[in-house]
Amino acid sequence: MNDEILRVEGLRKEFPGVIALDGVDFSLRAGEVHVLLGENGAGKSTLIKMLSGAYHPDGGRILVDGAPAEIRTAGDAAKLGIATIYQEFNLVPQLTVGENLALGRPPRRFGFVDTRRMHEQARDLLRRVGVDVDPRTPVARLGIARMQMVEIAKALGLNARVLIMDEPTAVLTTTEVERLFAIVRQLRDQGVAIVFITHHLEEIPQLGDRVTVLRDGRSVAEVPATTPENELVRLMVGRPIDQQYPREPAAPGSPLLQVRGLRREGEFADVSFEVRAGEVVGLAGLVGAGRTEVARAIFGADPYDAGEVLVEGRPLPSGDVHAAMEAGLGLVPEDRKGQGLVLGADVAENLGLVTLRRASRGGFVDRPGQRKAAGEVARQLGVRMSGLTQEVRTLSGGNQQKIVIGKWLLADARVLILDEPTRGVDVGAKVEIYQLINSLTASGHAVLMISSDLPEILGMSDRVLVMARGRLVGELAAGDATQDSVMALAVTEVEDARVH
Amino acid sequence: GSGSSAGGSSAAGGDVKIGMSVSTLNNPYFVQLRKGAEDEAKKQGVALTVTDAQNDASQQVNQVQNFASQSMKAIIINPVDSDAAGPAVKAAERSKIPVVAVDRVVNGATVAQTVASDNVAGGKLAAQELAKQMGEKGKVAVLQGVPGTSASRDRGQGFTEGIKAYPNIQVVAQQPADFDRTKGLDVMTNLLQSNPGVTGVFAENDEMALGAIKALGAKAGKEIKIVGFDGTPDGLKAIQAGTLNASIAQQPQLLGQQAVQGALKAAKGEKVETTVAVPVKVVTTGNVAEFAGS
Amino acid sequence: MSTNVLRRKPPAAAWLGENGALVALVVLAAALSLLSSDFLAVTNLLNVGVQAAVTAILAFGATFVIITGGIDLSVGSVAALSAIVLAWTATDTGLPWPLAVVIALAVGLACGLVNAALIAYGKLPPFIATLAMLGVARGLALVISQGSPIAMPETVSHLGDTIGDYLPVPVIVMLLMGVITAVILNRTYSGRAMYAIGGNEEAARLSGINVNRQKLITYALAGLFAAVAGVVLASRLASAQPQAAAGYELDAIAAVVIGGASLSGGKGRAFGTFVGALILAVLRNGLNLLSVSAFWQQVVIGVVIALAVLLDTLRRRATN
Amino acid sequence: MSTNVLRRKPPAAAWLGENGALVALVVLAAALSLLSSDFLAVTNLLNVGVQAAVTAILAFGATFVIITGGIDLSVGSVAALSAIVLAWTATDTGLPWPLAVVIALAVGLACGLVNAALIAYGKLPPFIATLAMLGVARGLALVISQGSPIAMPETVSHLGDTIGDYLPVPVIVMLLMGVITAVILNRTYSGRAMYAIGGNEEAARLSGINVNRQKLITYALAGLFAAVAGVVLASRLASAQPQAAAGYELDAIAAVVIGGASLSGGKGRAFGTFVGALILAVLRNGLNLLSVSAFWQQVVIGVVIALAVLLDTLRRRATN
Ligand SMILES: Nc1ncnc2c1ncn2[C@@H]1O[C@H](COP(=O)(O)OP(=O)(O)OP(=O)(O)O)[C@@H](O)[C@H]1O
Ligand SMILES: Nc1ncnc2c1ncn2[C@@H]1O[C@H](COP(=O)(O)OP(=O)(O)OP(=O)(O)O)[C@@H](O)[C@H]1O
Ligand SMILES: [Mg+2]
Ligand SMILES: [Mg+2]
Repeated sequence: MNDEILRVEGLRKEFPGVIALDGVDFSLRAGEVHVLLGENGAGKSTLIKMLSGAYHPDGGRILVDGAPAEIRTAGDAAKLGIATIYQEFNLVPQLTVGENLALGRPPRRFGFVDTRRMHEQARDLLRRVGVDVDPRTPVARLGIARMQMVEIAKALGLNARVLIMDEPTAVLTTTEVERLFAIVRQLRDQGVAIVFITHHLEEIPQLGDRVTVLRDGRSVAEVPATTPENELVRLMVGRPIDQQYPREPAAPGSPLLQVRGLRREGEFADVSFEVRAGEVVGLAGLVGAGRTEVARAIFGADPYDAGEVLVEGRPLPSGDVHAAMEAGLGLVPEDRKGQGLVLGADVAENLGLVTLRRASRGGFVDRPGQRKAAGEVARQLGVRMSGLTQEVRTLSGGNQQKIVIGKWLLADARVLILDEPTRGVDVGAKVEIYQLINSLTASGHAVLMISSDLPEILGMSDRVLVMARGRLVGELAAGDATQDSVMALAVTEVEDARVH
Repeated sequence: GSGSSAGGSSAAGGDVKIGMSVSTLNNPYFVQLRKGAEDEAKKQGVALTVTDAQNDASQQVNQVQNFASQSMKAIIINPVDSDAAGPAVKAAERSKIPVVAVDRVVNGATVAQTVASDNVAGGKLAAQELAKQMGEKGKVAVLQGVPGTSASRDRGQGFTEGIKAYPNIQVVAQQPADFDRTKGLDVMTNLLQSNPGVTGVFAENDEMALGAIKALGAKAGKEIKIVGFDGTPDGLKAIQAGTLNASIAQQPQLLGQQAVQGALKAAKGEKVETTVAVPVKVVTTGNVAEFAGS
Repeated sequence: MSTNVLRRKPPAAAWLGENGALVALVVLAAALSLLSSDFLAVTNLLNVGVQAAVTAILAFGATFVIITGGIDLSVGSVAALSAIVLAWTATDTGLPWPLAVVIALAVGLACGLVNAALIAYGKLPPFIATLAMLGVARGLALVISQGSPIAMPETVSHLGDTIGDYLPVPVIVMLLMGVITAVILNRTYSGRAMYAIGGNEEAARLSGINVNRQKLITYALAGLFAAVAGVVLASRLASAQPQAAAGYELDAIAAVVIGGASLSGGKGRAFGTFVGALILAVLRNGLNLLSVSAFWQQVVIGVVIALAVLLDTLRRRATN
Repeated sequence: MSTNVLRRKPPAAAWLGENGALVALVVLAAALSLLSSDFLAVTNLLNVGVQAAVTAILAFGATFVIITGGIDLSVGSVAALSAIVLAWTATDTGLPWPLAVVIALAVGLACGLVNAALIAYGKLPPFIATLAMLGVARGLALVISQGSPIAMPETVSHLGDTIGDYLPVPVIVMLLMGVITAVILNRTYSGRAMYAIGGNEEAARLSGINVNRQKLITYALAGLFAAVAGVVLASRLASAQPQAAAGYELDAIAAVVIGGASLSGGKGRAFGTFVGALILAVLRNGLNLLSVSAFWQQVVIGVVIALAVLLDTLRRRATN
């Protein structure tokens, strides 16, 4: 098949202070997976938002089936058969999974919403993506990963000709990624055209047919998906990257963080481990293994029922973020939009949030000092922004993630817990973050890193802990940890600490 | 905390329960009215329950309904609005409970007795007194009450009618100040900007008059004559101080007292007069002493 | 992200958990029936129903708005305006009363549509748009009536009567409006869209929901319900008053929030609102029956409202 | 198809862009000075300042609350209660007046703390907690005063005077409170924390901000500011009235929202609130100067408020 469904010519989009797209060309054929590649802030999300009716272009044109198309609203896109999975979730937390799947187009009977049919359809869709949730569960109760799966199911339900996926794999673990790929391949074989955005370069040859590389709002190349990884990196970043995971192990010192017998009813049980000064400990597991819950409990974001958490030998009270921070803990949460960022505030404000207390004397904040520090760390992480006063809401997804990490880097926590720290971050910036982790551990700090990106866990951890069903099921030294050994542990059959 | 429930052991009332719904207690005038009623109830040994309708006609209907279900022997209603009180009174009628209206009449239903002083007549008196004080010539500003309330309507109407008799007096401005002292101050201040030549002020209640006095400063009561309405304690003090020239005193305590007497008689099935007119009086420096004592 | 355990509660407990205000209402009613022997009398309970009617109907309308994350301050004024228009057209213009009722409802609808237009297309914050309408509708009511109440024709005021001994029309209208609210919220496209808009407006928009059109419907419903409340109010009083229902907007919103809705949107149910309105009415009725002094009443009402909702939040925390 | 280049806006335009309400104020003032020759008189402008003072001070307090995403309906009642307490302690108990003022302010603070405790620890929705306080504070004011105004001692009421010919104390107090508000919001830890809490409460908590303690401070400030407003109000009249400032909560919130804050939190500035309060005061003053009929006033106020904010949103849309 070689029929072109969609074509974009010289597309331009400006925002106050930024030119997000400056002449992008791009074409999409039926039955292909077309990968969009580019650094954080290159304009990928902006491009697809103009195909889905979320934004309106300032210049250039979009052709669908060879005819110029005006896509002004989501409804227009739906009429043209374009469905989109956005980088930021577009779910209504208060509504159930079933209602979210049918959002805007619930099945009706005699003019009234047919709830029964809605839930039946939802069950089918959920089965297709292999997610085991009751369609009557409110979305607010799902973790990030399962929200992503619901988003995918929602887009599938539209039976579109063009399916756009903006970083769907950023929060998924290997198992879900494989399931997603199977679905995508099946759709492709049915003739659906797929636009796929990812920062995981290894996924490109597995799935893609063509790759369009964006740089600074321009399309700079269109290459086959078989192009070698370092060539893609060169096209995207402008320079090669020689070391993806530049971990420099430091000699482990005394235990900084000790967790003993931590348990919360229905969530996790018997969690005991320690993290020493100078160590990076990886925490792996399948989606829903309970890693996030454990991390939040350690940090005091949620209370726990039994066990204790000690920092430098001193026990912490349960459910007290403030005490945890005083003791030297820090947490980069997995949900940047919900828990990490004040979206309506600017870059400087967000970066200074954790250090606000420290920057205050007699109740007054040293705002110039705060801004200086913010500018410094933003530069280090290569945040692409129009300035420190840009509203965080308008940053690209990867750059938002850098802000969440940046504010904790400024905090100088003795033990930093990172939950999916590089979610949506481009390859170049990832290396910067790893380098910063190195310098933290080199100066005697400790890092507990949760990640669904297994290569990242393997590449950066000194030790790997594996969780399954709310329990710690094993520990592997860096040398013994491989994809297979970790996965073998992650699917161990243990008594489930979770209540269904 | 049943500060408004007055009861006593003395003879006449026995254990008669009477309910009284007052239009609002946010105004010293009605606080006075309640006091008159409570004092009389205590004297007569009547158990009097007073509720505050907060100037809301439908809340008043609710309260009268509630009285009926409490099997009161008589109900005194101080209507928020004369028309709107009709259905409430009808409901009481159905339960054979006599109703006495106080301060305002009830339209659309028959009450056993109406105890009232006439707001329209009071407005006319105010016009006459103000004209007299101004030497029957000059410019007048009127501070109106909450638009749409019966007190504002009737007093305004009486004043407008009354002032027509004086061709040399012009009403140059009429603005609402919602029966509120602060608003009286602000609105008077603003009116002075656009109408610096005003020599007389009629305020539809004493609260607004007191606000206007503040706005007028040293001119109050001297170059600029002010007439208020109600004869509240603060108003009377201002008359004594010479800052307020006159107020139309409605003797609210007397209204309350008469209403309780009427209700008690009606409760016992005795014959009552259909109307009791409590005199409205013009209070000026000359006679303020008579009122200040009560 | 919530960290709730996904444990299935027994249905009764789950239902109560969602209807916390009901517990407060029961506690309140029990306390009052102990304190006053008149409280549980059938006539008194009917009175409570009648007295709750206007607030409840306004609150049903406000429920739609609050679920979308908006607020409507104009409902009291719109009710007054509709009532005045009804009385005026039925008396002064001599139109047959059913037509006058239709015109009154149309006026409420129109006010709602103006609110909606300002909010959806003018991008005014709902607080400002409806605050403006609060003034405009009240002012128009005064202008039309020249500040005086207008007596309602006999025929219309039967809407405020009681059929037989135990069927007050206002209560019937209230229940009817409640059922309509529940059906709209739970069963119709617009109802579900309101939840979506309140929960995540951007998601709703990107899912193809015409957010502006749904807001139009939402505020129009609130205006229409306000008009119904105005008709009921005026019928009860046999008179339409320009100052009627002043300040009722806060009561209506309070009923909705006591009933479990959140002012940030996405949450709220017709039944909760109904219970919220009943709590307010029972409270006022009880204070009258107990002869609480007028000055203390406001204090008591405030304390009881706080306690009622506190009971709910504490209970919810205990079960979580 | 726009061909805009990225033009940097001149600083003045950028500043105006952030202060859209100021444009509305200027337009309004210009219109009024054309319609009424009295409007621009120095004495009249001072009057406007004095008349804005109470609303502005209440609104400054409400700004803190609204920035955190809350709402405070109790400010008017708390102002009245503080004023009554002041007059009562200064006259009936014979305490020296500075002490009486301190006690009055402490009462306002205490009301704010009760609101905060209900909201932060009782997890009541702010609407309900402060609605309860609206009733309680008003009721207490009535109970203490027995429903009658209490005269203020001469000494205190100088706070309502004008120093020389052109320095009304209420205006000075208003400006002072405005500066304090701006400093708290922009420079202090608590101020910055308020923005963070209003922007994303969970993110603020996970960044180590003690959300409950900051809410305590927020509502306490609102209560304190309300008490200051009450003292100013009572001083101006030389009398404290239990019904003073009734309904001012809506004015205060309107001033904050007109000034550019959002009721969903995270946004708001002291200067914007000040402009918002001035718009309301100018409007009322202008209507008096123009002798607009009582019935029409509410209509005009409503329309102008809507237009003022519409102007702002339209302008903002045009520049984006
Ligand atoms: N609403 C907006 N207002 C202002 N600037 C915006 C807005 N949306 C996007 N931008 C800017 O446009 C640029 C492109 O952003 P976009 O989200 O398209 O990047 P991306 O390629 O998707 O990056 P990432 O990989 O991080 O998701 C960024 O510099 C971003 O800050
Ligand atoms: N199998 C399950 N049974 C019951 N609840 C589950 C299950 N899996 C996940 N959950 C719930 O869903 C949420 C977990 O979401 P998420 O997918 O983010 O996993 P997680 O617990 O954060 O662990 P991880 O970080 O390892 O993925 C939690 O609220 C958890 O209670
Ligand atoms: Mg993106
Ligand atoms: Mg997780």
